This record gives sequence, structure tokens and C-alpha cells, in this order.
Amino acid sequence: MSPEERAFQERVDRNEKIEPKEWMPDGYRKTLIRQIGQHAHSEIVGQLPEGNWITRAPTLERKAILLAKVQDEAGHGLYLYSAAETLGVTRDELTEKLLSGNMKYSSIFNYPTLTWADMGAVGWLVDGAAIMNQVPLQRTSYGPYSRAMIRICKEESFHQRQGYAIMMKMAKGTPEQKEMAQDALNRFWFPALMMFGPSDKDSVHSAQSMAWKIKMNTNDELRQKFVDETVPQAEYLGLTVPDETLSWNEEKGGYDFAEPDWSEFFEVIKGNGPCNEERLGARRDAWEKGAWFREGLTAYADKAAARRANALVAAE
Amino acid sequence: MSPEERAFQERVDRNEKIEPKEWMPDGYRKTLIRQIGQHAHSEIVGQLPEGNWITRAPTLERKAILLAKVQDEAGHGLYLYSAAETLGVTRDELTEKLLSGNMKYSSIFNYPTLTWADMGAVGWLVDGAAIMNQVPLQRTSYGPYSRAMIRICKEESFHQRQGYAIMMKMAKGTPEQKEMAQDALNRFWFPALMMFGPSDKDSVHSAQSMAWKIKMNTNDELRQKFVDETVPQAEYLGLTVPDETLSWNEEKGGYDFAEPDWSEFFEVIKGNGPCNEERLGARRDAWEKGAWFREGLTAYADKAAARRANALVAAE
Amino acid sequence: QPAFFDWLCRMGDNALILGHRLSEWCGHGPVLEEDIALANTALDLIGHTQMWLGLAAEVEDAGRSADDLAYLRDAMKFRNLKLVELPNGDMGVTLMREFLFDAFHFELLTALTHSTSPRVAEIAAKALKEVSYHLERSSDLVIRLGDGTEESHARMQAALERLWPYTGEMFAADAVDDAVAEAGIAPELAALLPRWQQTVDEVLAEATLSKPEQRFDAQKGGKQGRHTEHLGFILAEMQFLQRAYPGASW
Amino acid sequence: QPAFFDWLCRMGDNALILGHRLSEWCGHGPVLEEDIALANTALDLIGHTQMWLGLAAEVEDAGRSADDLAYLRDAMKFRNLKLVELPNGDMGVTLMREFLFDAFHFELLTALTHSTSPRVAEIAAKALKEVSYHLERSSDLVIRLGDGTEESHARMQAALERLWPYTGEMFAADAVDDAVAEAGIAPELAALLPRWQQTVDEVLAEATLSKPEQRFDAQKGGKQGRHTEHLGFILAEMQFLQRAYPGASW
Repeated sequence: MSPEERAFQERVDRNEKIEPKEWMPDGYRKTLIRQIGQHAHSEIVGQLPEGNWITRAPTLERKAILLAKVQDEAGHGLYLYSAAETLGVTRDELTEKLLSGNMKYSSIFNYPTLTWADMGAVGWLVDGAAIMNQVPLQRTSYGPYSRAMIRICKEESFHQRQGYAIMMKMAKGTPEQKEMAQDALNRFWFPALMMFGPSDKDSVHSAQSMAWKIKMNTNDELRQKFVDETVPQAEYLGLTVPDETLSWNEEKGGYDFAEPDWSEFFEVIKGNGPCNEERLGARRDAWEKGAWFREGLTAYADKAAARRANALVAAE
Repeated sequence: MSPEERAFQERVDRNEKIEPKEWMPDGYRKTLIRQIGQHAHSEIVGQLPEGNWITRAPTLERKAILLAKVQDEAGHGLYLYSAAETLGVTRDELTEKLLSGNMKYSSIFNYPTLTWADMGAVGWLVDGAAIMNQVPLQRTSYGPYSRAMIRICKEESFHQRQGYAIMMKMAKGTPEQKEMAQDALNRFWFPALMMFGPSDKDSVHSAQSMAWKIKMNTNDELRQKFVDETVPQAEYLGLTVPDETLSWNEEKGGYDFAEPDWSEFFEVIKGNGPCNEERLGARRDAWEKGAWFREGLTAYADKAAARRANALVAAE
Repeated sequence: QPAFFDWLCRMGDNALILGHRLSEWCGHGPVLEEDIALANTALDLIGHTQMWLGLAAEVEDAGRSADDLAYLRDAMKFRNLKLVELPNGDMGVTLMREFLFDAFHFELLTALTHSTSPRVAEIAAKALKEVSYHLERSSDLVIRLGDGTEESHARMQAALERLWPYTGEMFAADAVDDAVAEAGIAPELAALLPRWQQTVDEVLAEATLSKPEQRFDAQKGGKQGRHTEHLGFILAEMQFLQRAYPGASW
Repeated sequence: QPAFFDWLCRMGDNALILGHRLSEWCGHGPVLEEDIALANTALDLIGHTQMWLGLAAEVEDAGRSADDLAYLRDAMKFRNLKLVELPNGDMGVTLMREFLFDAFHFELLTALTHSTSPRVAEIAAKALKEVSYHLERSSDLVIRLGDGTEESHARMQAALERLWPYTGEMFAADAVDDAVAEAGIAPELAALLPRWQQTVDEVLAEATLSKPEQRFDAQKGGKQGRHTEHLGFILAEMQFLQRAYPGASW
């Protein structure tokens, strides 16, 4: 470790925040760009599964809540891209990497939303798992990232409550609604568990990231915490977690539960998930069809700048 | 009149059919191309207002009937383009003229189909008016046109009955269905009357076309006949024709009725109808998006012909 | 009273259907800021829908709720302008439509803040704040895209030509409009036209766009329930859950 | 019996949903002959739907009709393959999908003419005549467009890549398929695979198209009611009138 690196690590260890213009190891910068970028992409792509139901929301109030939520997600994308930009990468560069498949987004968004109950399940389970990942990141070492996380977590926990409220309505509703709720839980349970990443023993880069406080907990710790919080919520809804092996382990003070099917996880990452093509296709399409729009605004800005410059010259 | 023209007119007067390779006046050929072409275009564009409800047809049987009907219309388009081709114009040339706005289609198809009752009203009133126009044309002087008309009329009268059957179901159905039926009649009555064209006194070319037996009756004669047949059908349905002036005229043995609003007619022809843009836009879009398909088939045909020629050479 | 109800449905349905169209862009916008802005506008409009249709339901006093009105009427009973139900097209069409409608909406709501109906005045005052911002934003984008590249100019001009024949319906008063105007609930629609024209002229001029020569009132009927073929598809999608699960609570 | 019902729904729903997709082309095809042929295929498929769902309704014996099954089930209860509910895309995707499905449909119906259920055998025999022609036509077009221009070749290849991961579901048997196979009602699905592969290989070779290297069975679940996001929109449109006017007669 060089003296600079040592000094850097000591600051991190003292829980000092690292700020954009300060020295940081190259690996720290790169890892952060990847992590924040992927998080930003996930917010953007994450608009799609829920956006899928906005035009079909069953009441005006539900429609308004869902619109607000999807809008928040786009907003989170904005904060996160801004945080990534402080590390010396542009939003357009990150977008190009997303669209070319060189950067990923969270695999959970490659699952379809098939019934209205999925609007509940996504809020409850997906946002729930996201919060579990994000809450500790409020204390991450990189200042802009930490501040973005603080803002985001506040909104996410609101979203999670809204999702749970939808689940409640469905689970306590008509038999068809209850069936939809159970089906949504069945479909989203294991994908939600996958959101914490592979088991610690199979997880690369973890140790360094934890030393840098880019990652605050191990995947397995967070997954356990998620299961422990979520199972009683499912019980309260009167729904059955789709895991026959699930049982309370008095000794460890937590649940024993089945691992997700990691081969499915890797298939989805490889592009074979149910909606990979739709999701990335939709984003590519939006980007390509929006080129004229972005170019138009740029051209106007250039013209306006030139006009101001001319006006200044004329005035002199 | 030249001797050729006189001989031609005498054949027409004797009700002989004129066949493709026989001599005919230039004006006869041109008028026929225009008339048959417009009729063909009307069949093609006429697929759209009914096609609009295929995916929403309320029962499997209604869906099948509607699909079959729209398919028949495309078939009529085919016969008619073929008849026009015997006059020395290609289907592609006619299509280009339609798409560039140089040839028209029946204005009735610029009205929208807004409820399922419109599937009834279009069959009953629009096909009804079309039949009224077409039945006499079975005796038209140009052989291929006459034969096309004979085939078409048979199918059209079947369509009209199906349309009337839908109206009957709607008019005798729930209050909402009856309301839709009445609304459909309200919207299609005057446009259907317009299908016979402006009043005879304002109609150009009529005399020559009638001498040539390209046109067999005057517009006003046909319109009167249509009203006389249709009003009792509306009464049988328990629906009200949207014309307060409608009354039986004992003396002439027919109904007195209000003229349609001819300014609306001319506005629609000018392109200001409710759906002109949608209809022509849909056809242009289909044509443009289908270019690669047509080119692909042509390229394959050329390759296949070349392969056959090579095989022949090799075999020699 | 039936006229007041009908008129309130017009207000609510315009907001609902335009909000629906804008919400279709969610996740598909050309830049992130645009995604957010469109979702935000849609959200405002759904909020207006709740207020207008809520009041309509009260005025009707037949036991129907705002949701019933939104989700259980078929197309013939919808009272929105044809303009707002047209498909989104490209972002040029979407923004030009917003601008043309916002400019009208702004004038209308401004006048409605002086309504003789305190409820109407109150809703209008709330909505006006948001719509002022809608207009500001859509004007600004029309100007920037009109005076942007050759392509963006051409697209904005094409959008304007496409939408122009649908704008006249906003100012075409019928018996319903006359009745609410007479009651002092709403302004004479024709009185809003000069200021709308002025706004449009100014923005188009700055956007280097030409005002179309066609009639601006060729396409009407939406306010009386005679719509384009597009509305039926909007409703089939929007109303699916309420229709498929009658009486369920969400 | 529940397995038989479920299996009949699969047969009917495939025909219904593919018929729906094909019917969307009505009036929008690239040439008139194609418009007619697609409408004709759609019409055949709606006819099959009536027969399969009609029999399903009889077998269920719960007072539901074929129309009830078509119009009053929500997406979770639909049993069609994901392949048939994908959007039409360009005509290349539409035709390639038809070909891939027709080649399977043909083998399946051929085997079903020997079903131990006389009703099934009878329906299969009727449908087979039409489906033989569907396959002939779609094979022919795939060959001509694959070996047409550079563009038509590229489009057909892209269509094939897009659809390929959805084809494996046709041959993936579950408990329902096993039960009807055991009863001799339907063949083992896996037994149909070699002939399907042969047809596909031959046609692709003549069309100068390359068989994709990806897995052909990545996309499954439709037969068990786990669909793509597209099906919900199809049903919202298709079922609108039955949902909006319950109990009406059409």
C-alpha cells in the first residue's frame, strides 16, 4: 500500500467522507462508477415493470400513487447519475454502456409484472430488498453517494409501505384478488432473494469493497435480515411464502430458508430472463427515437449562446 | 362521332359486352379506369373501419363473421384491380395514385366506427347503399367490370344481411345496446345518403357515362330507392331515422326526405373528414413498411427464374 | 344541473385522457428530465381529474364516485376533446399537443377562478398553479425544438399541422357551454380565443414555425361524445380491472 | 378430467391468441394477397378456437360456454404458449412465428387424429386440413424472404433470433401433458420434436437462414398461465365488450 493509499484507507476507517476532488485509489473510483452506475441504470430500467400498469391502474388514486412512484424512480436515477458524474464519467457514457450491454442493471427488473398484485409485490419485496441493501449505504465512504442514498432511502421506504398497502388490499380482497396476491408472492419471492447477490462464498470483490465501505454488509447477512423481516409480513397478509423448507431457527434467532435457484440467476444475467429483451429493447428504442429531440435542444442551446455572444459584441 | 365510335355506341346500345382487346373510345377507357380504380380503392380502404373492431368483436362467432367480411372486401379489391388491369393500368400504378391523393375512395370510409353497433350500421347502410349502386352495374357494358360486379353483389348482399342481423341484436338488446344502435343510425344515415353522389343537377359526366352504360341510373333515382327500402327496415328495428322531415309521399309512391349536408360532403372529399388522415395514413404506412417484403419476393422470383434458366442451359 | 354535470365531465375527462396519454411515455422518454416532467404533468392531470369528476359525481348526486365516472363509462359518455385522445406520435406531437392544450387550459382556468361556483373557483385556483407551469414548460420546449435542428423543426411543424384541425373544438361552444356561461360558472369560450391565439402566435413565431393554413375547427364532436376511433382503445386498457372485477376494492 | 380441460384450453388459447395477433394485420398488410391470406389464417384459427374451447366447456361441465372461456378469463387462466402472444413486429416476425408454430401445429394435429378421444380426433382432422395449408404457405414465404434481398434476409434472420427462445415451450411437457399423453388423448410432446426440427432445418436451409445458437427453451410458462406482459393488453382489448356489458347478447 502506498502512503496515499494508506492515508485514504485511514480516512475511510475513521468514517470520513471522501469528496469528489480528493485523491482516491483508481480501483475505488472504478468500483464506485460501476456500482453507482448500475444502481442508476436499475432505477431507470426499473420504471418499466411498474410503468406497465400505470395506464391500467384500477382507481384514480392508485394511478396517481403509481405515477408518483415511477417518477421518483426516475428522480433517483438522476441523483445517482449525478453522483457518478462526480467521479469523472458522463451520464451519456453510462447510458451508452447500459444500451450496449456493457453495464448491467438489477436482474429483478427482467421479471414481468403480470397482474395488479405485482404492483404490490414489487413495492413490498423489491423495494424492500433494495432498502435493505441501501440503508447501510447511507454510511458509505463516498460523500455524494452517501448523500444520494439518504435521499433515496427516505422515498423508498415510503414506496415499500405503499406496496404493502396494495398487497393488503389484494390479500384481503375477493378470492381472485387473493389469488393474484399469492401468485405475485410466488413469482417474486426468489427473485427478491437474488437481489442480494450470490452467497458470500461465491461473491467476488466483496472484501475490498467492504474495506472501502462501498459495501457495508455481506450478501448473506442482508438476505437473512430481509427474510426475517418479510416472513412475518407475509403471515400478516395471510399469504404463504413459496418455500416449504422455511422454518424458524431459535438458535440463530432467524429463519432457515431455501436458497434461490442460482442457475436461474445466472441465466437471467446472461440475458435469458423473461424480459431482458423487452427491457433493454425499450430503453434502446427510447434512446434512438429521442436522438432528434436531444440534438434539437443542443442545437438551440448553441444558437442561443451564439446570439448572446453576438448581442454582447454589438453592444460594445 | 367517328364511324368507330358510332359502331361502339351501337354495340353498347344492343347490350353487347365490350371486352379488353376490343376497340373503345379513349374517354370510355379513362372513365372506366377511374371508376373501377376508385371502387377498388374503396374496398381496400373500406377494410379499415371494420377492421377496427375485429380484435374487439364480442363473441367468437361475431369475430369470425367480421374477419370473413373484411377478407371478402380485400377479395373484391383484387377482382376490381384485375378488371382495371385489363384496361392497361397496373395495380401498383393505381395504388400510387391512391396514396398520392390523385385518386379517391368512397368518402363514407372517412367516418369512424365508434361502437360495435357500427359494425351493424356499416353492413346494413353502407353495404346496402353500395349494393344499390352495384346491382345495376352488373349490366354495365364493360365485360370484366360486369363480371366482377356479379361476383361482388352476391357477397355484398350477404354482408348486408349480416349487418342487419347485428343491428337487430343491438336494437332488441339492453338499453345501452339500443342506444348504440340508434347512435350508429344517427351517424351513418346522412353519410350513407351521400354515397350516391351529389344531386343529378350538380353531377358532372353523368350523361356520357349513362350513354356508355358505365353508369346505369341517376344518383337521385338510386338515393330514392335506398331511402324507400331502408326506412321500413329502420322501423322494423324500432329505430328512428334522424330526419324530421321524412314522410311518405303517396303521390310519388316514395318517401320525401332531407338532403344530406353537401357542404360536409365536399369538406370530407377535400380531406377534412373525421378519418381521412387515419385512413390514407394507414394505407401509406402499410405500403411503405411493406416495401422490403415486396422487394424480397421479387428478388426471390428473379433468382428462381435465373436458376431455372441456368438449369436448362446446363441440361442442354 | 345536467349541463353543469356534463361540463364538469368535460373538464375531468380532458384531464384524465390527456394524463393517460402522457403517462404512456413513462420510462420511454428521450431524456430522463423529460420522463420526469411528463410523469409529473400526468400526475397533476390525474389530480385534476379527481377534483373535477369528484365534483361531477356530487353534482349528479346519483351515488356514483369519481372512479365510477372514470372507469365505468363507455366512449359515448366521455366528454373530452378529440385533441387529447389522439395518439402520442413522436415527442414532437406530444409536446405540441400539450402546448396547444395548455395555452387554452391556462386561459380557461384563469377565467374559472372567478366562477360563480365557489367549488369550481377553488379547483381552478389549485389547478392553475400547476397548469401555469405546464404552459411555461411546453412553450419553452416548442420554441427550442422549433428553432433547433432542421429535423426537429420539421417534426414540430408536422406535429402542428397534424393537430391544428383539432384545436377549434376547444372554443366551439354548444348548449352545455352556453348554459354554464349563462350561469356564470364558466366563461364564454369564444372570449378565450383571442388570448389563446396571441400566445400561440408568439410562441410559434419564436419557434420559427408557421401557423397552418387549414381550418382549425374541422375536427369536433368529442365534447358531445362523438370521438375518434382511438378513445375506445384507451378505455379498454384503462378500465380493464374495474370491468373485469366489478365491485372489488383496490 | 381437469387435465383434459386444461389441455383443451391450451389448444383453444393458442388458436385464439395467434388468431388475434394475425387479425391485427387486417387492412395493414404489405400486399393485398397477404392481407387476404392472413385474414384467412386468422379465420381458420378462430374456427379452431370455437371447437377446442367448445369441447373444453363441455368437458368442464360447469355451465360455461366457449365464449365465456374466451372472454371471461383473465391472463393467469390463459394457457397459450408465450410464442403466440408476442407482438407481431414486422411481417418477418409475423411470418416466422407462423412458420415455427405451424410446423409444430401440423405435427401435433397429425398425431391427434389418432387420439383415443373421438371428439379430439375429429376436431384435429378438421383443423389439420387448414393447418397443412398454413404450413405450406408460411414455409414458402420464409424461404422466399430468407433468400430474397439482403434486407429481407436480415429481417428474417432477426425474426428467427427473436422468436427462437420461445419455441422450446411447445415441446416442454408438464403434468397436464403427461396426463393426456398417458390417456392416449394426445401424443408425447417430445416425440414431435425430431420431425419439427427436420422441417425447420430444411426450410431454414433453403431460406439461407442460420439456426440460432441460443437455447430454444429459455422462455416458458405460458402453458401454466405465466405469460409475458403482452397478454394482458391483448385481453383488455379483446374482452372489452363482454366485460363492459355483462350478460348482453350480441
